Amino acid sequence: MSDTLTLMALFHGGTDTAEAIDALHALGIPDEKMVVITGVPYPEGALGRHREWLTLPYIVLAGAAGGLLFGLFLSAITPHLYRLDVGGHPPVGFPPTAIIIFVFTMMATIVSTFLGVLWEMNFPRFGPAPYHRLVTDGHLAVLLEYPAELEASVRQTLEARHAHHVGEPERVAL
Amino acid sequence: MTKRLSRRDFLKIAAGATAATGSAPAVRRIVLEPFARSGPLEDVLPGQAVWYASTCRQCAAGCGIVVRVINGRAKKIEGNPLHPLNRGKLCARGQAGLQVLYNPDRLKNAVRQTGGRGSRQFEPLAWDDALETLAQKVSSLSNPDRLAFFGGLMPDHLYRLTARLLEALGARPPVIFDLHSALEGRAAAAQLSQSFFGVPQLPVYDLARSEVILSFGANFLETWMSPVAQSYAYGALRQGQFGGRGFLVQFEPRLSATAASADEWIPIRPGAEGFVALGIGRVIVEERLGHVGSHRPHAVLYQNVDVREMAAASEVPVETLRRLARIFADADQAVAIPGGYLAGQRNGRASMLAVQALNLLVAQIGRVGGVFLSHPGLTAALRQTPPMDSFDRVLDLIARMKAGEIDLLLIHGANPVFELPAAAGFAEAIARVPFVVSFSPFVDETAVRSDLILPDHTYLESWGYQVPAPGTDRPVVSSQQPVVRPLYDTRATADVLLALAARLGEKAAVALRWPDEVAMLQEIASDLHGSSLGAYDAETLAGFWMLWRRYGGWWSEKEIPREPEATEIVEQPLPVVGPEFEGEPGTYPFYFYPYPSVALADGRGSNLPWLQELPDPMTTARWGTWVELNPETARSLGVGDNDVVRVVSPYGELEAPVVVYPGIRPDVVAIPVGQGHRDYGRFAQAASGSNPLALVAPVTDPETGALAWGATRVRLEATGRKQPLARLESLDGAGRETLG
Amino acid sequence: MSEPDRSTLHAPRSTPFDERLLLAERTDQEINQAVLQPMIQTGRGFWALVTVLGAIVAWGLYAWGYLVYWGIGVTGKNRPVYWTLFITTFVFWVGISHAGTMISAVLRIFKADWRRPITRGAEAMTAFALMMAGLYPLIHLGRVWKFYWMIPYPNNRLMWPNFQSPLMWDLVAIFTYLIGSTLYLYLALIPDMAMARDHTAGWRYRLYRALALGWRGTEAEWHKLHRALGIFSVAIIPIFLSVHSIVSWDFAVTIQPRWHSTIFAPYFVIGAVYSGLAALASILVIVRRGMRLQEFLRAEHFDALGKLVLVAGMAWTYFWFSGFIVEWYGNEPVVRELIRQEVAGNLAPLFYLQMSANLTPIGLLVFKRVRTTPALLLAATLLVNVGMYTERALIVIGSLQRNHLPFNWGLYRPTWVEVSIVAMTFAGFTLLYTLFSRIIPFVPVWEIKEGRLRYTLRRIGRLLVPTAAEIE
Amino acid sequence: MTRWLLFIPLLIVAGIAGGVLFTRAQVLAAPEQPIAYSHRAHIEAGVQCLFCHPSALRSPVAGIPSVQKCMGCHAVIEVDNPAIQEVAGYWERGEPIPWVRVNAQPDFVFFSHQPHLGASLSCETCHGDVGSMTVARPAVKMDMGWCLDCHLKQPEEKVARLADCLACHK
Amino acid sequence: MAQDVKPSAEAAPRWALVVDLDRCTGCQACVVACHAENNVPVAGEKQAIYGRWMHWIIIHRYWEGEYPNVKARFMPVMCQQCTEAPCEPVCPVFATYHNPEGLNAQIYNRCIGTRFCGNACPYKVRTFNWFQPEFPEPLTEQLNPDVTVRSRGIMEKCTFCIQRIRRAEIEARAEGREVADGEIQPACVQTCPPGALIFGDLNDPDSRASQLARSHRSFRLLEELGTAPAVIYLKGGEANV
Repeated sequence: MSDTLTLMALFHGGTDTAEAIDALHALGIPDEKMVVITGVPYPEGALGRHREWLTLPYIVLAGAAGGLLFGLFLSAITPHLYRLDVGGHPPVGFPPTAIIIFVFTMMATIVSTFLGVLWEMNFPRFGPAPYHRLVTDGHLAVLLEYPAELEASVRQTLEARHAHHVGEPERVAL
Repeated sequence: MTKRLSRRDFLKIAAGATAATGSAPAVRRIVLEPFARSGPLEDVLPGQAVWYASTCRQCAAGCGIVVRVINGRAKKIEGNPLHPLNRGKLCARGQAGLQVLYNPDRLKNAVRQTGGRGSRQFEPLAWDDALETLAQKVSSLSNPDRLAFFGGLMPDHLYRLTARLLEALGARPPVIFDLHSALEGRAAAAQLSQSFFGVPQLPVYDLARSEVILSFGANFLETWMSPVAQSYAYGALRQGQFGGRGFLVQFEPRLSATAASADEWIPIRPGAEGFVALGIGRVIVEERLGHVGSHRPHAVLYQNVDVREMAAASEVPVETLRRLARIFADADQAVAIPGGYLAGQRNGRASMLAVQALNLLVAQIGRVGGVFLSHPGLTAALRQTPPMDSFDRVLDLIARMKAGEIDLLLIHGANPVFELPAAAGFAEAIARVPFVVSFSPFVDETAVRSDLILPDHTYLESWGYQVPAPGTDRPVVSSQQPVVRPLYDTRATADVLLALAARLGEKAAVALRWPDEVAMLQEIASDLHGSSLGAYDAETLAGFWMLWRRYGGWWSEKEIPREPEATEIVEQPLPVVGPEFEGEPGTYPFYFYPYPSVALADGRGSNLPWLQELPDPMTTARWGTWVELNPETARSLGVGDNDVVRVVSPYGELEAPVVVYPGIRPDVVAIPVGQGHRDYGRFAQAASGSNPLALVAPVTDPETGALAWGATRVRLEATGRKQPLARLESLDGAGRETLG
Repeated sequence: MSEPDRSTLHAPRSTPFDERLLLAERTDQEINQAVLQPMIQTGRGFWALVTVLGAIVAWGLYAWGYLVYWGIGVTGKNRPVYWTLFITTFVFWVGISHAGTMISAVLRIFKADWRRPITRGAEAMTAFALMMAGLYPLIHLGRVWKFYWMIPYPNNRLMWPNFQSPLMWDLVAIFTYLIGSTLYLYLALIPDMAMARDHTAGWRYRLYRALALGWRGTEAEWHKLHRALGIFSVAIIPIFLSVHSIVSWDFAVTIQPRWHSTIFAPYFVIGAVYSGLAALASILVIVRRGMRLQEFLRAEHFDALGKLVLVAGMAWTYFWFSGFIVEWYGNEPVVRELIRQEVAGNLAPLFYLQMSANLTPIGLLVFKRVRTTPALLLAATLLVNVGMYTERALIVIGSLQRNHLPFNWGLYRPTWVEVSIVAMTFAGFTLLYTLFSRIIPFVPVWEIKEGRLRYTLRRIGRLLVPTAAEIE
Repeated sequence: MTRWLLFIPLLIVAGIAGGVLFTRAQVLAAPEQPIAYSHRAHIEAGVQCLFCHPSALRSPVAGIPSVQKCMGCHAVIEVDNPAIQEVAGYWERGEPIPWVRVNAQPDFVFFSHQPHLGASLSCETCHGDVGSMTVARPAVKMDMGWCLDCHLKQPEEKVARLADCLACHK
Repeated sequence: MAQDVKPSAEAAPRWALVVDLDRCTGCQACVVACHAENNVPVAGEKQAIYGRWMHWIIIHRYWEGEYPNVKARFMPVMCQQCTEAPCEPVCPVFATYHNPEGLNAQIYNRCIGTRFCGNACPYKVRTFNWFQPEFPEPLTEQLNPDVTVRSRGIMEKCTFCIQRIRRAEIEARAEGREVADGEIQPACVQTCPPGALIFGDLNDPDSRASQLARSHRSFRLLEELGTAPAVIYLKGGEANV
């Protein structure tokens, strides 16, 4: 294809946005070329787009496994590094081991979830990115990329759906 | 090398190996060394413990001790395992001796009190000047009789020196009094022996091998006579011979630790012990109990005794008397002990006589498990022990001081201002004496009232010897040697006296001819050299002297019993004398019972933190004075634990918190002696407490002249204040063992 | 977005739905402002409060220094009462911390919509309470400068901590819970940080920008955030259960009479929830007043919260009774003694205070009027926390005063040091919370907006009924 | 913005490392002695360790020889050496020489030379090659890890006793 | 280096203390002996009133009955050196543990002062250093160099005089022999005048301690708790056979 243009449009309501997106699909602009930015989490598919796949669960599972192993090391291995008997207990007893393993597993789960999700959103990212402050005031922004020849029809489509601030996306330092 | 090793091995001793009865075949090994006066022993290594044998001076018993010394510092006191008296054992007070040595409140040199007596402003004084002043004071006496020496718990050699010196100067012999001995009734006991056996020597009661013991006010496990030896014997009495178990009956108005350990405690009316003894004796005679005929010749003793009267007077039911009489008479070994509390009554001698007579009656005098006298053997020569002076000599001295007949007063080893009943007026009397010199290592109440303090060494720094009284089943002398070099610029009083004599010259110098203390001791010890009896001997005198120090004394290898002979006094009927008390029963309804604390003894221990913190066995209280009341008494008075009451006697009053004490007669009020120091160091002064001697009437038993410290009546007044007492036990726990 | 049909807005303001309508008629912008305004304009009152709290904290720190310098002896502890107010307050704070997750995680899972405005307040409470709780294991150490020996790190001594010790379980559990709740709080905060970033300037802008991590609000971000929060809510519930169980085992694993009990874990957990929810209610009432959040924190929230407290209270009573009856009936000597000490002995005043302060609110909260009237609710919930604190004191201190050997019993008297340090943590908590409320949007704006999406008002007959859409 | 954050852990690590090195240097530094005493000189002169530190054989501490001991030899040997004259000075004044202790164990550790020499360890094992030191300084940082290192290498049947905390802690 | 130490690699003794209540007279000699041997500080009146005393061995005194038929009994109580010690597992830093000789060890310089062991101990025989102990000069001269002087914030308790045990063992090993029965005597045992305390090895059936432990009079304190103490009491008031 020839050169592509990027453009951002703001909408008032979800309905308009959804219709606009459908229209753009009709114009042959795929989902990958569109980014919808909202101040409110819209329910899955409210804007007629399919969900994307996540690696987060795997990260979490891996983290949990790591935590479990660490807990196992602390509660079951370290007592043998310097053997000291206490209160007639065996060096490694089930209940304490269970507790330690459990807690460390959970700790790792939590931490890996957090880091995982940051990693997935590749945060922190403070660099300038296409964005508009009105988003957090309830406007919905659609950022789209399309071949130059569709220029007119795209704009026309957007106008029809009460889009405003249509134009070159301003790159805001986030 | 080999030579040294062999010498070292020579006195490798097995602690407790000498144990006669049932204790472990212990082989804990320590090496005893003689103390070197200059330079370290050539084979003492840094960081290695050395043991020196010496003698405990915490009370008059004279137990042998060994002291663990590391790098020239005493670290621990233990009983001397070789010593036949205490056999490696030691009591709490003996253990605490270290804190006498290392007491932070010791005087570091001779001082003069600059701001006048009681000002507590001391300025250091060079020993030469001190001696000069002293010599000058002595020689400037218009009449040697105006010199008085007040002694307390003195080592025997020092007493000999003093006596000789005073004699040479033409002064009267030293007055010896210490409260602890008085509370033990040593003076009275000695006089009893004098009249009963013809020798003024304290009898030994063979507790270990006795089956039945009737103890009349003898708290022999805590503070009476020789507690360690007696406790050791008690152990044997309990679990000693072949599972046999002796039977112990304690007659006491207050349940002491001894009574607690007894099989039977009979809370007896104060002063009525004699009646009980007479009653029991009478029963034995009447019912012809015991060994056939043994009592016949003694029937006369009890001819004017009526059992019912005795029972009534002592509030001990006749049945009890009969029962005990049977038990006592039927036993093969049985002994009756006239204790210290008897001597503290105005009928003391009569009561003690009655008790001692019981031993005669059942023919236990000189028998195994009966009553002995310690055999002097070769030690006889050394036994110029201080006579246990009775209280009337003290009163006499006080009178002379008050009358201004004393110009120079020397005080050693005693703290009369604290120890004497306040009403005796020593404090006022001493103010009338122009010049007072104290030899106390501490600034105690008496030292504060003196012009000069020439501090003696503490006993772990000094030489000496002592013949234990009452001693044990064989001739014994305990020797005393320094275990560390003197910490401070103090000086042995013996050396001071010797130096003084030298300065005075003339008869004094002749009488006290020795260059120093040690020379004198060597001479004395030499009396024992070459005896076959001894546990050891050496070819040379020097060798003997070394062993004498190593062993910590001299004693015979084996037991030498000495059977006392009863004098004719026991052929007349025994006197029946009732007690008398100071104070009207109407206004002063309670008998006052001051008793020596197991921790502080008569108060000399109260500057030692360990002893201050030591719980009283019965009340578990410490760091203070308390008033023991029978629960019933407390209830009627509307007071409980920790409520402060005022105890008032005709002679004084004090305030102290109450301990509700189930083991005391409702008509008796008991207060431990020992607290209430105004001087005598930070620990003694820190403790909240007061001195019960403020209440005691300065009266004596006319027969013995001993202080009748139990002959005062008091009344109680609730103050409405509360003062928590440092108890070990929880009051909420209410003395229960379990909650079951 | 479902804009309610304008005609209904002029309905009279008396029907209970008006309050909901209030939000419904606000634009997002207005909501942002409503949240941001009180944060930004701080009155004199605020600074006065901060100063006072700061002073108390400073004094507490001095007391702590005093304690470290002179030794534990400056507290009222003795033998046998080795643990006292410090551990009591520790247990109390850990308890408080439980409501946070209770609300946000459990309710998020059950999609209880009324949770939305109060989740953040709850999570913040958890985090801060835990910070305060976390201080005590340090404060009560005899040699606090050696605390790091409890941290497992390789060393040439080959020595590791003893993981058989409940204190180690405590350490890791509390730490985990602190991390968990803090991250949880922060994660849900990111979109609001972005919102704040877009509406502020100056230092606040820089702060929010940093905290927003460059959030834009793309669908992908929202989606991932939701997933993460979902996992969090699931993961944090077992932690929150385990933490207080472990705290209870500090006591239950010893053979100290009264402590040695199997019911302790659930009993402590439910007690924690009870006190935590109550504390949350009190805090919300106060913050609502202080920050003029009446629009967001409304009667129905307090009503629901009140019901939860009520239920927790009943559950607590049940657990307390089932513990007590066994002890009472068993009549085991020491326990009998302990019970006597509480019911008729020297602890009686505290015991009856505890029981009345814990049971009365249950009676009160039955009435909707109490639940929905801030003042009354505040009174009731404060009462609960007085009761729960006393209860912890009785468990920790009361039990230690008695043991198998009556000879060893003891009594405990608190000293100024302990009181100051305890006061320090209360002031510290309040201080953190106050500052927090001025820096962080107290109500989770995006969650409210999300909730708003789902409401429509339907007219049924003469009634205006809110209906929520059943969407994922 | 984020780059700054990176520095914090770096600083911490650097701080810790620096601290460790510093303390180590402190521990292993040779203390200032009142008299320039050289171990090397004496060892080279053929003096055995145990000649001056005999108590190591039978007592917990090796001990520092008394002035008397020094003068035992130096009354005749090296008398004109200024250092020796200093020693003589102490001897005449009857003062002990204020030697500064080189190897010390903390108060909570029980250490006795006797059993270690009994186990036929040589002095050098722990004190390093003192013979080559002019001024004695600690050869190793005598910490618990160092002790254990040796104790755990002992024969199996002894390890239980030697690894027991109470073997060294009092 | 994972070095797993077997607790009984050598034939380890099991030290035990037998307390013959029939001999005990409550004389408190053991208390002072312990203070002297183990550098046990003195609390002072104010602290003692508040239950802050430091004795490692105390003598309980129990009352029975009412006046005049009242009886008092003594019971020395020191660390019972439990086999199943409740105080051990609760320590987060292994400051207290069970040593191969069956002793309940307390490593002072490892202690961080959680006082958890104090709560766990049913006998309440552990004492805590509430303040920095004071030994006004020159009382410091007395301190036993074989025993640590504990600082503030540390738990301490009876050790059966571990320093004496160790010294005897080192001596014996140096001379290539076994430690003889009775050779080891804790300070309290050494001094006890009536010989109420006997120390010995329970694993040696002939030691005096284990003989006495087999007596029909023997019982253990709070036996029902199952802590299996190494301190064995002999009931008072009756003959041995």
